[in-house]
This record gives sequence, C-alpha cells and structure tokens, in this order.
Amino acid sequence: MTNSLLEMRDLEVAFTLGKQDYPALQQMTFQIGEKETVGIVGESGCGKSLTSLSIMGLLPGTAKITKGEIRLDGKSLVTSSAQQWSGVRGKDITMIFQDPMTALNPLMPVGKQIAEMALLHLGVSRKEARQLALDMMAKVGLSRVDRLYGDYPHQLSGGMMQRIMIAMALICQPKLLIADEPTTALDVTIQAQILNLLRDMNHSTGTAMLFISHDLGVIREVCDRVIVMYAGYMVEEAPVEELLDHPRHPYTAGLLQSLPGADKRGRILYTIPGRVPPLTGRRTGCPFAGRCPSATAICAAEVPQMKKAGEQHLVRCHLVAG
Amino acid sequence: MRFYIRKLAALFLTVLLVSVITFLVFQVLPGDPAQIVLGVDADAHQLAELRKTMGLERPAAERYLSWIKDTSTGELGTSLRYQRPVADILQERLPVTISLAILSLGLTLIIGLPLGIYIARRDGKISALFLSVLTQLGVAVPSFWLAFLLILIFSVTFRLFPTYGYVPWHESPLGALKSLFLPALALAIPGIAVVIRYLRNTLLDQSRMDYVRTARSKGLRERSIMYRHMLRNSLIPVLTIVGLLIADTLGGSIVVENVFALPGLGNLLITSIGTRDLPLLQTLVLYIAFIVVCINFIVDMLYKIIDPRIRLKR
Amino acid sequence: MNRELLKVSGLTKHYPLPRQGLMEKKQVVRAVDGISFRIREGEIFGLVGESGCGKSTTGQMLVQLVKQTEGELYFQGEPVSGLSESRMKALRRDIQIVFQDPYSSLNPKKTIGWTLEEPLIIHRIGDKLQRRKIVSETLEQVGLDASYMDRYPHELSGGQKQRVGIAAALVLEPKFIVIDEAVSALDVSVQSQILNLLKELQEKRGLTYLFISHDLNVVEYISDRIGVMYLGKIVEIFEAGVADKGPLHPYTRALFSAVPDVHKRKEHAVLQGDVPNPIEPPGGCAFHPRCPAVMDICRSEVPQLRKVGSGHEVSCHIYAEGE
Amino acid sequence: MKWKQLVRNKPFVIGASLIGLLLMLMVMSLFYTPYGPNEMNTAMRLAHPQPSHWWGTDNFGRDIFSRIVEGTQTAFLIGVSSVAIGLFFGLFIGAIAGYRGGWTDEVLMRLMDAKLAFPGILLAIMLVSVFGPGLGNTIVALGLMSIPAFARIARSGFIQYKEFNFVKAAVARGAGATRIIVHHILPNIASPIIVAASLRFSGSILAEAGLSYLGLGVQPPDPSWGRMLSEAQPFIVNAPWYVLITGSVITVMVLGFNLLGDGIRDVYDNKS
Repeated sequence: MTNSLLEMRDLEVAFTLGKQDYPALQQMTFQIGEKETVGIVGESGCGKSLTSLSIMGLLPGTAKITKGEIRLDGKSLVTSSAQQWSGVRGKDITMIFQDPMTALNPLMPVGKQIAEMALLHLGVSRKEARQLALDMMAKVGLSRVDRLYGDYPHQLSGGMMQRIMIAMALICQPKLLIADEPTTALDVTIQAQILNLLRDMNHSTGTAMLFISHDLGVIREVCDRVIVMYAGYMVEEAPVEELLDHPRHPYTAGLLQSLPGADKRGRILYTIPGRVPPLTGRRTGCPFAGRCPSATAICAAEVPQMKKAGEQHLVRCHLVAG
Repeated sequence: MRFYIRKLAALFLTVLLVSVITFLVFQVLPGDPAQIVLGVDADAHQLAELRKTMGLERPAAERYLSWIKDTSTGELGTSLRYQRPVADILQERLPVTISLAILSLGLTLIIGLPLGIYIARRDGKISALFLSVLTQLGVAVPSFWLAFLLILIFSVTFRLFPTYGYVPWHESPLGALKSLFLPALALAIPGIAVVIRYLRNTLLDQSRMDYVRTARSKGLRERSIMYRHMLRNSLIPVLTIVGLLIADTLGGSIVVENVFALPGLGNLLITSIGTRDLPLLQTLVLYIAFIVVCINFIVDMLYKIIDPRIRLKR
Repeated sequence: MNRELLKVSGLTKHYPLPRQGLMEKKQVVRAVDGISFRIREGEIFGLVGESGCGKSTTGQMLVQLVKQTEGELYFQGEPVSGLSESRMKALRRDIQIVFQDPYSSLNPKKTIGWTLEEPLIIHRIGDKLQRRKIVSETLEQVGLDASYMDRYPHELSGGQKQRVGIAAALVLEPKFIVIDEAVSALDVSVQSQILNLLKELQEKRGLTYLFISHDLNVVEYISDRIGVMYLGKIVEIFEAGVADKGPLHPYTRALFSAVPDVHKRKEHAVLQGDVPNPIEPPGGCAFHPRCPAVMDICRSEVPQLRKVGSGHEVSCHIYAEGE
Repeated sequence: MKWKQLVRNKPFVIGASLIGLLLMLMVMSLFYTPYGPNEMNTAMRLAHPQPSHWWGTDNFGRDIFSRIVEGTQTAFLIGVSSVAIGLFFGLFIGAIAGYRGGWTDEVLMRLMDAKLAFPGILLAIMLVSVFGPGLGNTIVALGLMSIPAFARIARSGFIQYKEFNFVKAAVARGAGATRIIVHHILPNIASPIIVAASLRFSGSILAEAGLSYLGLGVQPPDPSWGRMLSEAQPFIVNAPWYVLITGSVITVMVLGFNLLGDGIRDVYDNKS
C-alpha cells in the first residue's frame, strides 16, 4: 500500500432536522494513496457526495462532522480553522462537479476564472496567471485557447465546460482531485473523452483522485480501488476487478445482477426488493437488513463490522466469514 | 448592433402607445373637452369660442396628429390659466421634480444596497421575522404620512429642515438641498425597504447556486466570493427593481410635492386639475410618462449590457 | 403477429429561429430532418442517440404533441394528419406517452386518482363507479395498491411516480406507447423494477413501444430493433442482440463502444469533437467531420437509408452498393 | 389550502390577526359607532384622547375613532373592488397572451409596458381629472391600475406550465384547451395570484389614501382616511395624535395584507 495521502478514520456526519440529529454518514474509514484513483459508488442518498464534501469542508446546510478524523498528509482537516482551510482548499485538494453548465460564474470569462485559481494560490502576476491558464487549457485538449479564454460559459458545450473545470482544478498541481459524478450529465461519446482525459491526467501529473459515481461501468473504466456505499455506510471495499467480478456483499451482488444489458435480453432482471430507507427512517442493525434476501436475526440487531474477505477485500456483513 | 435597433423600435412603439392613451383619456373619452374646462353652467357662446381656440371641430385623428407634431417639435401649446407657453412652465418646474427624484433614488441606493448586502451576509443571525416585518413596514407606510412624521421630528422638534418651500439651486445649493432632503427621504424609505428585501433574497438565492460552490471549492474566502462573484450576478435582478422604483418615485413625488409645497411637476399637475387647464394637463401627463419610459429604457439597456448571455447570442 | 402498426415516412420538424435582424436570412433548427421507419405490432422499437439528435421530438410527433413540418404518419395504415377533430380524439386513445422526468409529469395539485381518472372522463368512458374500478385495477397492474388514489405526487418516490405515469398511459387501453427516457432519472434498483414492469405489460397486453433512451445498456436489453439517430437523421436500424448482424455505421459502432462495460475495461477509439450546431449542419453526411472512415463523397452527398439485411438498414456511403 | 403550515408561519399569523381586527371593526361600524361619524360637538374641539373619546376629536369636535372605524368600510371596498377588477381582466389578458403566444402576446405585452409608463397615481389622476373625483371613479381607476400585475403573473404562469410534462400528457390524452386551463394551469398559479392579490389590496389602499389626500379621491360624505389626513395636516403641531393615529391605521392595514402575502409565498414557494 503506498503511504496514504488522505486518511479518513471512523468519520460520522449528521444532519439536524428540527431538534434531532440524523446520522447521514457512519463509520467511514478508508485511505487514498498517492497517485491512486479510488471510486465511491452507490445509489442516490447513500452519502457518496457527502463524503467528498466533508473532505473539502463544504458540508451543506445543517450537516456537521460529529465524530472521526480526516487527515491529508498527516494534517488534520476536521479541526482546521477557516484560515487553514483556504490554504488546503483549491491548493492541495480540488473538486469538479456533475453539471458543468451551471458550475461557472456566468458573467465572467472562463479563462479568467481559471487564472483566478493561479492568482489565489501560486502568487503569480496577472500575466503569468493568464499564461498558466492558457497552457492548462491546451493540456486538457481544448483548441483555439486564445479565443476561448475570453468566451463566457453559455457559449461553450458541456464537454468543453468540463474540460475548463478540469483545467481549473489541476492548475495548482493539487495532491488530490475529487470528481463528483463528472460525466453523468454528459453524452456517452463526450463522457468517454472526459474519462480518458481524467485517466491521462492522473498518470501524467500523479494527482490522486476520488471518483464518485452511480455508474458501475464508469467506475471500472477509471478506478483502481472502489468502495460501495449504502444508506450512509461503507458496505464493501476492494480493487475494482476483484469487487466487480467477485462481489461478496448481497447489495453489491444485487446491484450487479439488476444491471440491464445485451447479455440479459429476454430474461427478467433481478430486482432488489423495497426501497432505500430515508434519512429519518434508519433503524439499528445492518442498513441493508430490510431488503437483504439472506438477512438473519443478528442482521436486524447489530451493525456488522468491516471484515477481510480476501486480498484487500473488506465486507460489512454478518454472513461473510471473517 | 441589430439588438439595439430592435430595442429602439420597441421604445418608439411604447411612446406612441403612451401618447395615444393620453390623447384618448383627455380628448376623446370625456366627450366634449370644452364642457370639462368651462364647467356645467357655461353658456353656448363661451363654449363655441373655446372649442374654436382648442380646435375641437377637427376630427379626433387629425387633432391627435397635429398634437403629436407640435409636441415632438417642442411646441407645447399655451396654458389656459397661466396664458403662458406650456414649454416655459415645464422649464421652470422640471428641475425641482428631477432633483427630487435623483436625490431620493440616490438615498435609496446608498442606504439600501449596503444594508441589503450586510443583512444577507449576516443571514441567520438577524431573526427573519423581525427583518420581514421591518421591510414590510417600510413599504406599508403612506409616503405623505411619512412626510408628516419627518416634518414633526426634524422640522418642528429639531428645527433642522424647513417644513415646506423650495430654494432654487442657483440661489443656494445648501438651501436647495435642505429643502429637498425631507421630501426625498419620505420618497426613499419605501424604496430602501424594497431594495433591502430584494437584494437579500437575490443574494441568498445566489449563495445556493453551483458557481458559488465552485468558488468555495477554489479556496476563495466568503468575502471575496461575495464581491467578486455574487454581487454582480445579483445586481441584474436588482436593476430591474430599480426600474420599477423610478416609476413609483415619480408617482410618489406628485403627492410629496404637495405636502412640502415644492413647485414641481407633481404640484403643477394637481393645481391644473383644479383649474381645469386641459392643454397643460394633457402635455404634463405625457411629459411625466415620457420621462418614465426613457428611464425604463435606459435601465433595460444597462441590464442587457451587463449580462453577456443576452449581449452575445451563441 | 407482426402486422405493421405504425409507418413513418419523411417525418421532418424545423423550428424557425426568431429572426435577429431584418437583413438576416431566416434561420431554422432542423430538429428532425426527414426520417422514415416502420414499427410492427407487439414490437419494442428502441430509439437511441445523444442529446440534440431529435429522438424526443420524434416521439412527441408520433403522439401529435408536436405538429410535423413535413412527412406523414400512418397508424394502422391510416394517415394521422388531416383527421377530423373527433377522429383525432379517438386516435389519442390508442397512442399514449410516458415522460422521463417523474417530477413534472404529474399535476402537483391533483391526487393520483384524479390524474388517472381524467382520460376516462375526457373520452366519456363508463360512469363514476366503473371509472374508479378501472383506475384501481390499472394501479394494481403497475404494482401500486388502490390506497395511492388519494395521495398527492409529492408524497411519492421517483419510482412510484413513474409507475403512476405508466398507469396513466394504460388506463385508456392503448395499442402503442411512446416511452420517452422513462427510466434514465431512476436509480439502478428502481430502474430494473420499472423495466420488468414495462416488459410484463407489453407481453400481457400485446402493446407496442417506441422506447427512447440515451442509455444504450437499457435499450439493448429491452428492444427488439434499435434505430440510431444523429443530428435529426436516422443513421442505422438493426436487430438487437443478433451477434453477427451487429451495427455497421461508424457512428453506431463508436457510440456502442464508448459505453463503459461493467464486465471488462475496454480500450476503445474515442470519438473526438462535439456534435455540430443543428442550425448549420455540415454538408453531405452530417457525421463526416467526426467520422474515422470519412471519404470524399461523404462531404458532398447525403447518404440514403438502404436495406442491407432483414430488418437492417444503414445510411452510409460505405454500404451504398448494398453489398 | 395548506392550513397546517400557514398557521405556523409567523408573518401570515401577524398579518391575518391585524386584518381580522380591522375586519371586525368594519363589521361593527355597519351597526354601531360610539358617535355618529359626522356628529359635531363644538364644545370638544381637538380634544386629546380620553375615556369619552378614545382617539380624541378633530377641529369640528367629531369623534376620530368613529370616523376611522367608518373609514374601514371604504378601505375594504376599495381593496376588494380593485383586486376583483384587476384579477378578472388581468387573468383574461394574461391567459390569452400566455396561451396563444405569437403576435397577440406581443401586442398585449406592449400594452402592459405602455401602462407601466404611467406611475400608479398618475393614471388615477388622469381618469379622475376627466371624469371627476368620487368613490366610483376611484374604484375604476384603481381597478385599471391593478390589471398589469395579474396579467403578468397569468402570462408567465401559462408560458411556464405549458412546457410541463403533465400538461403535455393531458394534451396527448385528448384534453381540450379549457380543461387544460381550468384543471392544470389555474390551480398551479393560484398561490402567486393570491400573493399578488394581497399586495394589490394594500397597494390600492395606499393609492386611495394618496388620491383622497390630494382631494381627488373619495369625496364626502363617503369616509376616507386619506381625506382625514389632509384635514389633520394643519393641526400637526397642536393635535399631533390626530395625524399619528389616522396614518398608523392605514399603515397597519397595508402591513397586514403585505405580511399575509409574505406568509403565503413562504409556505407555497418552498413546496414547488
């Protein structure tokens, strides 16, 4: 295991609705090594985006970290003051988001918004910042960058906008790039271009990546290791081939079986019964107990611990022999 | 370039429509304008005489066209009561109303904008209810009653400002400013309340937008996010409100000028109703409406220039 | 079984752009540019393509929500345009649509029961009692119990709302349903439930679907034949799942190879560039600027859709000789 | 109507209670007022507020409380009538402009822009100067003034909801234009209309007060707070309560309706 760049230990994040605190993330423990691409996959409401926002210290609304630790290069992020945050955010860790069309200030030229990043963190002059931005725009595969520098967000296509976001995120050579469903809003052919670009950037600049997605195919395309999340818990973690070819957690297996595809034509798709419990409706025991075909008494009572189920393969399930 | 042509055409059309409405209300709807001027007990001879001087025998359309031709060439006819060219009367009165409007708009923006930003930034710390009632109170107060209150406090009790009357600028700028301050404040307070509410809500909406989240993820601090990114995006909706405020300010000045007996267009409007001075009334109404239309046009243009999404079609 | 239910010939939809200036020539967005295909009874015809290719507009033209600029539509052999008011209304019973976005496809101020009963009231079917029976039966068929009749849309999850959308389309017992991206907004576990439901209803009621989606895995799973659209034109129609008769058109092949496969990481040639602007489409074959196998003829001449096998048509100059 | 949320919304509750109070006073004034609104008591001129006259008397010795309570009738009448006229014509124009679109939309909207050129009071003054002051003409003038607000809401409502899938689905199922408007579009623009109605109600009251203050609005014997204020102005120094009380009653009523509108917008906006 390369020494860990980012380490999250037993993190818990809760929302306060009215008087009560509802835990949205529990027992989050994982590492990201230098140059490594770790994926987080899960359905909507499982907490994957919340995990990335807690690393960036951008928790929305009433959400706050109630327990646990996040360290970047050994430095704790949870206790950082606003002042310390601005040294980390945008410099050591950067983020790109799902919908590129609304992610930029519509009244400011795109090039200028990239240069703003360099001005803020690299302490360079305005002219140097502009040149750095132009170089970065070329590096992410944009053409006619001089003209593009002055264009406004509404004049660009989805694919071009996402490349601008990537240029902005990588201009200060961050240690970690968080990508929250970066290609979900894009068409298939454009998605392929952006996934290729992200993979190349990871290899060429050595920037570690935390890749969030609901699409298992995209995860396989981009990640080295992957974490499956369900209702605020990590339920399985393993190298991507190992996890997708030999899923050990009933939820992961269920997801893979219910994926439509040419290979399943004419056959009824497997479906996981029931629905994801809402934030306020999460009871004790294993979060998946209500929907798990092989649930037993202990599952409803106790939350299982993450246990080794193979080489670097962890599963949170009572039925899997530790 | 074609964008501006289209806009100018719309402006011209609106002005034309405004003149038609004004002409209809004063010349056509009342049936016999001469009857209106001389009142019920006027005898036939006087009526015939007046109809001739007002050229009422000609068909309405013809009268409208000649009225438009005269007005656009600056020939505004003569006032019945003052027996002086309307143009001169307007010339005297215009500076009062214009300076009142500018002063009150200035107050609105100078006080309203910073306060709106301050409140938005301290959102959550000030109780939303207190804020909502306060700003609604500002809008709910009738401007002329507000004028009374200001007179009671600042003129009667503290003797800081004159209770009424107007000192022309060329005589003494300070005097003019003192005589215009209370009326301008009375007009500005509802405007300030509107600007605060609107700017606060717009800023709160903007703070939930994706581009602000991106700015935060870039490591910008809240203060620079507010001033470098959010403010400009919020000014666009606020600008449209300023356009509406201008119309209300001019409307409000009609009443406030009467409370403080300021010799402006509004005051003239009321007296000319009393004296049934139709030609003056008709031109005065068109004049005020024209000012409002032009200002709205300017605000509309500003709004489009600031927002590249409209200026540069993909 | 496979009597022809629907025939589309030369269907076109051009949206006039507001004229910028007086001198400017009239600009037009060619959303759908002359497409022709047939759908057999009981078949699921998949329609795929990237955003802006015109698949949704096509779907809405088939349901006569959007009036076509040119071309004709035949339902059970009878032309659809030019029908009398009453005849058109009767036709609307047989052709229905299910929309993608579950949040705006149900009237928030009306109960589920009201929404499902409305089509019956419009077509004056049965009395109050009979209508409520039909509604509760239809709800059962889409896996919801009768208690949902008194609920409001905001009380339902995305998956449940989509089931109500399907029920609303079924209540008039249609023959043909346009399914416009009905599953793309749903999570995988909910998506598979809806796909199973659609397949089950299709077999039980002998329905015919036009299944519109940008998700190629879903389309390959559920469709019998697949039509691929690019910039307002159909570039290929082929039988789904028949191994050796796989797609031929360069765009179709690039599209299907670009889809990430959960079973194995594929090294694939990535299609460069962006979809061109529909206001000024490139000359000749609209795909030529991005096509890896571009030839000179492609830049000048527009290829025609030609049969290259049973149920397999392609619009590309490489296959022009009909080999 | 979502009464549960409304009752818990503070601005709505404050607004509703203010208006409830004034409504009670209005109903009471139809049957009983401590003194006749025009009953003069020359011995008690400009008396300060005291047990016999809660809010004091004016320069003719008339009881201010009775006159103000009588004035609530005019205020409510003005409010209701101007909203009714504005709503009826406004919705009609807005619906046609929004639903039909094309050049009808262009023409109607140009008409609304032209109306914008006349600031509220100016339009009322124009009509009153030609047709003479009085309750009837004031109502017509204020009604016309209220039309654009409703037209704009109806138009934007129609344009926006026309694109919603549930409207398209209804059309695809054979629903006619009237059914679409009545069942699908109107219920969904109900809350912005109610908010606009409450704002127009208070706007009209303010406008009437201004007009009557200028002597162009409601004429005697119809009671009017605006006119009372113009009568009270000369005594601002030696009888300040006369001006203060009358003005604050107008403010309270206008505030009440504005808060009502605020409450409804809060409850209905975050839902959509």
